[in-house]
Amino acid sequence: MFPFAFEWIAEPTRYVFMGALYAVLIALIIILHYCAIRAFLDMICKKKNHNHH
Amino acid sequence: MSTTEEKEQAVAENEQAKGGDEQAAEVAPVKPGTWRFLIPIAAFALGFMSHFSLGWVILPPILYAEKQQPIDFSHKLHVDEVGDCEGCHYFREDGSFSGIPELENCAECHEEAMGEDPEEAKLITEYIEPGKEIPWLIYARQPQCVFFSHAAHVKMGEMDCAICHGPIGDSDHVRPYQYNRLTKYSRDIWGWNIAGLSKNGWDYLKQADNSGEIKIEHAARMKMDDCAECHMEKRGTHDACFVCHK
Amino acid sequence: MDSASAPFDSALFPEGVKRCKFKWFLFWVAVLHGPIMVGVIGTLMCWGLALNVTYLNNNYPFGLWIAADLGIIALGGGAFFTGFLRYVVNIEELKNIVNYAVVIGVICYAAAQGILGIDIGQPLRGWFIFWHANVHSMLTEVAFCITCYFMVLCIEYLPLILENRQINKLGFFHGLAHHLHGAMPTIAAVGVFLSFFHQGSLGGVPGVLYGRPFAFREGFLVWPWTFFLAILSAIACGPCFTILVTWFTEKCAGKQLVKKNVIDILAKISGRLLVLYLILKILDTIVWVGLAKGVGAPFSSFYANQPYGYWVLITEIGILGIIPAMLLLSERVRRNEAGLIIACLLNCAGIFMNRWIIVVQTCAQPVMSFDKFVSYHPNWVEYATTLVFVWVGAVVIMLSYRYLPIFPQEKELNPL
Amino acid sequence: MKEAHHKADEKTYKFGMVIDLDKCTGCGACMVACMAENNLPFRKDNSDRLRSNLWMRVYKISNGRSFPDLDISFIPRPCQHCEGHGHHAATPCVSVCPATATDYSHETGIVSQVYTRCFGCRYCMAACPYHVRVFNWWDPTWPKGMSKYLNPDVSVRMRGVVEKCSFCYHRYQRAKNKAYAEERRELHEDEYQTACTQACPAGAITFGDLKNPEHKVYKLKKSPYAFRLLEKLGTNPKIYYVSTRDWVRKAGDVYLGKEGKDVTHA
Amino acid sequence: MKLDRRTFIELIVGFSAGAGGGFMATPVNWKLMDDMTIWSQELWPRYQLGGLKGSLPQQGKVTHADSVCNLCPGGCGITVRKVGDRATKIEGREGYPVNDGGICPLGAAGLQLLYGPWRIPSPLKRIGKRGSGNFEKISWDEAINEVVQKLGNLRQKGQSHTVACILGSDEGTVPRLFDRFLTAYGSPNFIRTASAEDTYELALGLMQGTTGSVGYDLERANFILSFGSGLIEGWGSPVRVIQAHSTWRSGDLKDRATVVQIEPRLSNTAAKADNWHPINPGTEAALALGLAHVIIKESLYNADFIGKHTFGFEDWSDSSGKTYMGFKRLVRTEYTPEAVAKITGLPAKKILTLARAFAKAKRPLAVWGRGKGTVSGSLYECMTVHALNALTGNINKPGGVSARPQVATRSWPEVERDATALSGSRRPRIDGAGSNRYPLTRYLPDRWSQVMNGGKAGAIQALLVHGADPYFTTLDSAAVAKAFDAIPFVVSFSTCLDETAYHADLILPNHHYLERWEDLPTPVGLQKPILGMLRPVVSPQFDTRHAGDVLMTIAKSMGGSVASAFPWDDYETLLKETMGDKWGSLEAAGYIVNEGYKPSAWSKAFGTPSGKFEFYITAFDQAGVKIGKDVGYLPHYEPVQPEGNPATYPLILIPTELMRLADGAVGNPPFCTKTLEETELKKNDLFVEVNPKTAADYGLSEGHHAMLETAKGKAKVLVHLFEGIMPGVIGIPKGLGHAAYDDYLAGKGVNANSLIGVVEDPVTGLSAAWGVRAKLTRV
Repeated sequence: MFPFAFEWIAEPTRYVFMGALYAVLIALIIILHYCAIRAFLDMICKKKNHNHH
Repeated sequence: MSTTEEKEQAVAENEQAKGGDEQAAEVAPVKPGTWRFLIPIAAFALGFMSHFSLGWVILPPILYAEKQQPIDFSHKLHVDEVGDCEGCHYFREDGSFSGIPELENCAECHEEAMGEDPEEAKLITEYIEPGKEIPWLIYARQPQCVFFSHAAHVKMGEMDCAICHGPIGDSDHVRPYQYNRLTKYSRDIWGWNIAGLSKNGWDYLKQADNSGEIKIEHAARMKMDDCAECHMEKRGTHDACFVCHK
Repeated sequence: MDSASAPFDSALFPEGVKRCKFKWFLFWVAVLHGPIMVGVIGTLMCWGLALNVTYLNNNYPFGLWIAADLGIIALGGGAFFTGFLRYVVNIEELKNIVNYAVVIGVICYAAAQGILGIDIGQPLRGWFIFWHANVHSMLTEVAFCITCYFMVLCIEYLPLILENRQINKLGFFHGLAHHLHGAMPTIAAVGVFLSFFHQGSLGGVPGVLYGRPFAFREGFLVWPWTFFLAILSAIACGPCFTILVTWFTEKCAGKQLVKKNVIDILAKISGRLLVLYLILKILDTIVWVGLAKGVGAPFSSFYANQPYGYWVLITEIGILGIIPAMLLLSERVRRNEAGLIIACLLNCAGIFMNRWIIVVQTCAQPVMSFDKFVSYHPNWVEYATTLVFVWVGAVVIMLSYRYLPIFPQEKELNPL
Repeated sequence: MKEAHHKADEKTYKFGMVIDLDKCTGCGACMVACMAENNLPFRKDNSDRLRSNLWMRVYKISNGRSFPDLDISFIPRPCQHCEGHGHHAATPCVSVCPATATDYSHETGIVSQVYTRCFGCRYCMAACPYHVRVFNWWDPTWPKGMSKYLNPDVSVRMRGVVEKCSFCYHRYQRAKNKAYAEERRELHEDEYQTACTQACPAGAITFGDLKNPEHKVYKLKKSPYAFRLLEKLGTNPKIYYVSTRDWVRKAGDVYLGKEGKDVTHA
Repeated sequence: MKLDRRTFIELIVGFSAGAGGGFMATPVNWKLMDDMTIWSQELWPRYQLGGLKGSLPQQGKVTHADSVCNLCPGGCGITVRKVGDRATKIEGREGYPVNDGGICPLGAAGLQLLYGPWRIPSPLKRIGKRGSGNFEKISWDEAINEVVQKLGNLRQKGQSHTVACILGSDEGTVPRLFDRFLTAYGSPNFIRTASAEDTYELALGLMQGTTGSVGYDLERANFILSFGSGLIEGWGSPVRVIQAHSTWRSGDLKDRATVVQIEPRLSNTAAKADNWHPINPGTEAALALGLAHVIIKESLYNADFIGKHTFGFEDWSDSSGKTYMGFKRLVRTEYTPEAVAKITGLPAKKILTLARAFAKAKRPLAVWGRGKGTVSGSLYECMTVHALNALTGNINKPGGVSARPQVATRSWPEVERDATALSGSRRPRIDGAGSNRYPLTRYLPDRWSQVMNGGKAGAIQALLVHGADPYFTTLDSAAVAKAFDAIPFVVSFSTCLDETAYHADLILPNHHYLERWEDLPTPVGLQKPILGMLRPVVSPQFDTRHAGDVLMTIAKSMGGSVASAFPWDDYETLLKETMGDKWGSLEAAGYIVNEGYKPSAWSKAFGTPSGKFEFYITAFDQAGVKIGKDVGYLPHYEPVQPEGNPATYPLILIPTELMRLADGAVGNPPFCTKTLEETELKKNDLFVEVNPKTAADYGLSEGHHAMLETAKGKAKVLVHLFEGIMPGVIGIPKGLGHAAYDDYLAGKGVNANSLIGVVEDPVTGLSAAWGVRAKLTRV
């Protein structure tokens, strides 16, 4: 599954396939974290704003 | 969603505001809310540290159980006497490896006590006289799905015993046999470093080439990827499954 | 809302909608737990006593489970395709049904994975498919994409949960839901990418078996062409399945939840895709006859053993293919509720039958001349463990409908 | 799978069998020898062939005529160890295994099965047209004391995994061990023989390196009466059969029926 | 600070996230996942490997030990592969003169009998009702005492002749010990279980005047005409015959031997034969005579042999001038192809072709012995087949048939019999063998039970059984069971819990054949004398003792002349002494083969009154056999009517014998049962083979249950439609229907012997039954 695993064989199909997989996983992780961090920041900021009122 | 979104957001903010007010009332003395975000962070840090140390420090020793060998055997003494490993750990005629000597081999010399060592006395009274095989605990025993050929490695590959087994020939005492509570496999198979990152015997040997002195502290790890790594290096192929599996 | 007559959990309901009494809700959930328990018992038997409790055997390594897996995922294809139409093609009206398509998708994909978990002989080693992946295997592709796409579906489902009236009150969750909505086109695009692959790979699962002339198809790029047929069939039937489930939900809820024009868009697209699929499927059948003959397997031999006679081919392509396609193309039929539902039913049944054929009939066809044909039918354990996901799905739908704002048009269509 | 490149001194083989169906009497000794050699489990009721675990199975086939024109022949069927060729460059079962639990060895031409890797998806079974792969539908059990005869050279398989004939690969390993101990790399023909070959009282099975002209199989496979099962599918199996009976040879290809006339053989 | 809900949630979520992250950042989670996998693969209780409980087969030093297999009369050499002290595999012994490396399925599964749960762990004494299977363990001393007391009492009461022994063989030291024991003890009742040998030995004795068993030079024959012999299905020494079959199938197509099978059913042998001629069951003799007719008519016989070395071929007259009909005239007049075609159902044209092909072949050989040769058969049928061999001059020639002696061993001192022994031995045998009625026959294994049931219930007071399972293998199981019930004391020396042991009062378990020394005389059907030696390959697994030792201990405990008949310390001493100077080579090689052995030339070969091969049996009159009619002195066709009324039982049931199904004294091991076809056994029901035409007549269909009924019993069976069986005939496999052993064998199918009764041969008294009338009805 990982390029450092001994079972990894350097062949184009494997790079394409696993590359696509990792791209998808990374995209999903980025999206989730992006949204979570934005939400977290919103929460903090809003609080501040609210408290200043 | 978007049709109702704004409205809902408004509602939510309203709710939030209410919550905030309550908070403010309760912890009024200090500037409320400015440090509040530290609560989850502190909780996170606490969780991280506790489990980090759990994983690195607390669990590893619990994972392994320990047994003592039936007899405290001195390899050094015997190597001095016999000369080399093959004297006791020999190849049979069919090319298979004898492994740990049977009682018969021990009895060849120890029919009568040769010295005054209490361990030798134990060997004679508990095993040789009643003719009971010694239940040695084998550090390097592989799982049943593995086929390992000593002939291929020692005879063809010309590898030294110490590469995999470590400098066991220099030891005066046998070390305790540690095994994984879950798998029941010897700890020597997976490697002594809990991270599984311990260096292999051949790495030590490479070092030795450079420094001129061999420093193999433990046996090599003997998991599948270690086998494959060396095979790749030496044979240029990972080899088919059936080379090592049965 | 009249607080006196409102159910006690009404605080959790979406804003401005009416839901049944909690005791009735509880009653139906309890009723569904009957068959669910049967399924759980079947599952425990499979895991505890090993797979000899099924009617699978060495001639039928694949049976109902794998056929159902392929079928469920094809039907769940409505989720990605609706998402694709909504977020990528940007058909605005579909926002009114895309939430529900996601819920159905989550259920279908969870079911597919659950069934696989029962089907494999060593479930505890199931993760080997990822860890020791053989990228040349269609099943690896399927497993990876299904898992990833299931994650995508969960991410798509997540904002719906967060929009629950009470959860949404928490600022963080509210914000998260909001931002996730913003990211939805990207997520949907990722989902579409994944879905194209695994829908196709599922078609490729039997298509690559060159030892089985019944299933084998020549390749196009790295895939047999059933890969593309499977994608096409999934997007042709997925929307119909969404329509079917929506219709059934409306019947149960006793009210309209989605406007007719939204349904009609899906039905129309479905019909056109089905026509395209059928053309290619018929072409495929013609080419396949020649292909099989080339390796010594005459067409007639495939339909020589009952119950797999010629009727299979006629039913699959004719009754469950051409007829629903014709129905769905006709606007008059689509506008007629009964007509639409019959068309959708036939369409979904056709796809399911196709999946059964490419999985089970493939195993059924003896290849060696001296091989004996044996018939297979699933036993109760297989049925129970497969259907358990229908019942669980029903519970999930009931919960989602009751507590989550799934249907944006509900309030408008059913003013209090 | 990637072609394994071996160092120059590494001898490669292509092990295969030639089974003389004229000699085969259907006695079943190969099946029993295989079961005894490879630790195959047995059950109180083994009468369901669809679920019984046989690596070597002797098929009893008939020409389908009526009394007294009926004729019967036996076809012992171990794993065919397909090589695949041309368009189908891979063994049917190997390419489909999602967890790389089975592979094709370019050193020996043997298709392996690693039981601890297999998780029991059974895709390989669907891929194999010869039904050589069997699934462990039950936990294997041995009556008390019976496990004493188990062969330590072969793993005992757990439930829920697929298994199949390995050409008694462990015997190859043992033979190599011996050769290595004698500082040899190459094996003699008689050093590595499968259990069924050795047991066959009729001497119907011949085993050896198909590409070594000095091995018996090399000559035998060239018999005008030789054929392989499902030749046309392109699986390129390594089991050759020899029969002087026409209908038996024809039965070797896909779907006998009326279309069975144009059977070809290697 | 008050812990409000929100803080609580934040703490929980934060901590969990941290915990997860922290734990993920350690190696232990990966390690645990890995370990869990291994645990799940090998150690998780549900996945534990069956009864192994984690103790997987241990490695060790691999050694090979040679011995001989005695699971059937085949006597193959075996090599047992051992790992440490465990036997792990039985393989055929390379270079052994019988089987040269080959092995049969039963032999290969022998270890399942060694380590199986059917082994008898120690001496057992019956405690429950007989046949209930309830035994208690007792010590060897108690067990032997019990036998000594019982036998001692009988002897004191002057009833020593009521003790009988049933053994599977009468050759070799252990059977001879039993025989000697009876002689010293005072009983004539040594019985050998049934086989085709019974009849063949008689036929050879009568026609050739020789003692010894039949030896076929199969390997060198090039036209093999088999009268219902399951050549490749366990007939003779199974592996040896299969290897001979391969010889016939080797070489250029045109040089290959021809095999012709005469049998009403397409057995494996018939399927592998070049020609299969289905004939009406039981008419083999008629066909043989029909072939003889053609051979004689067309002068295709060996004139040299017939002219110089035979008697009774042509008509002849005795000193008084009375003319007797010769074989030639009988055959010429009675057995024209047309007449034979009518009897056998084989067209006359085929008879002609077959006869010519047989007679013109270079080295033709006609073989006899139905199936595996486990039934005695008809004397005249055997003689007609043997006459065919004589016509082609095929006696004592390469590729022919001969009477083969045993490897000579040292004889034992004469038994000094006391008065009891003398009077006891002179009493008539219980089975009537050697009596006025059946003066020629030595043993009548199928008859003793009939005699007992026919009003002589007390005739056997004690029965010792060794190396045989008469309870299972004797025809007419119900009669055998009844006879067993009437025997007050049954002792079994069996290693496994077979049917006889199961119904015994006392079991004195012998060592398994891989645990003991024993000599094994020449396997059945072999043309050269061989002596094999069973050698202990593993140490005894249970508290068992060698039957030879046990018997000698019993004898010695009885004292007096019985004890003094056994002057040896133990069995091993006896064995060494008996083998004499051969012991050295036997111990080293494990066998002795008389390679140089050649059957005598024709001029010296025949010990008949005429000194020639006799078509006309003069020995009948000498022995006092009442023949009655003239034709009775010649090989002729004497129909053996199957038991049952044709009106009630319209069909004919014949037993079929399968290579994968042991039907002798040894129960089928699980591996062999596993190899049975789906059309032979399904769950606990066996299949009978029925021709689709017959099935249609009786409304039977494939895989459905039916009731099979004969005059002897009935059983529920499954129907298998088989185009290879003659219409009107039903085939039932032999070897199933065990009640003893254990779940791997017991309760599966029905014992064919329970459906077939005994039809006594008029001359020998042996069972000539080849089948039985039956009816098959749908259920």
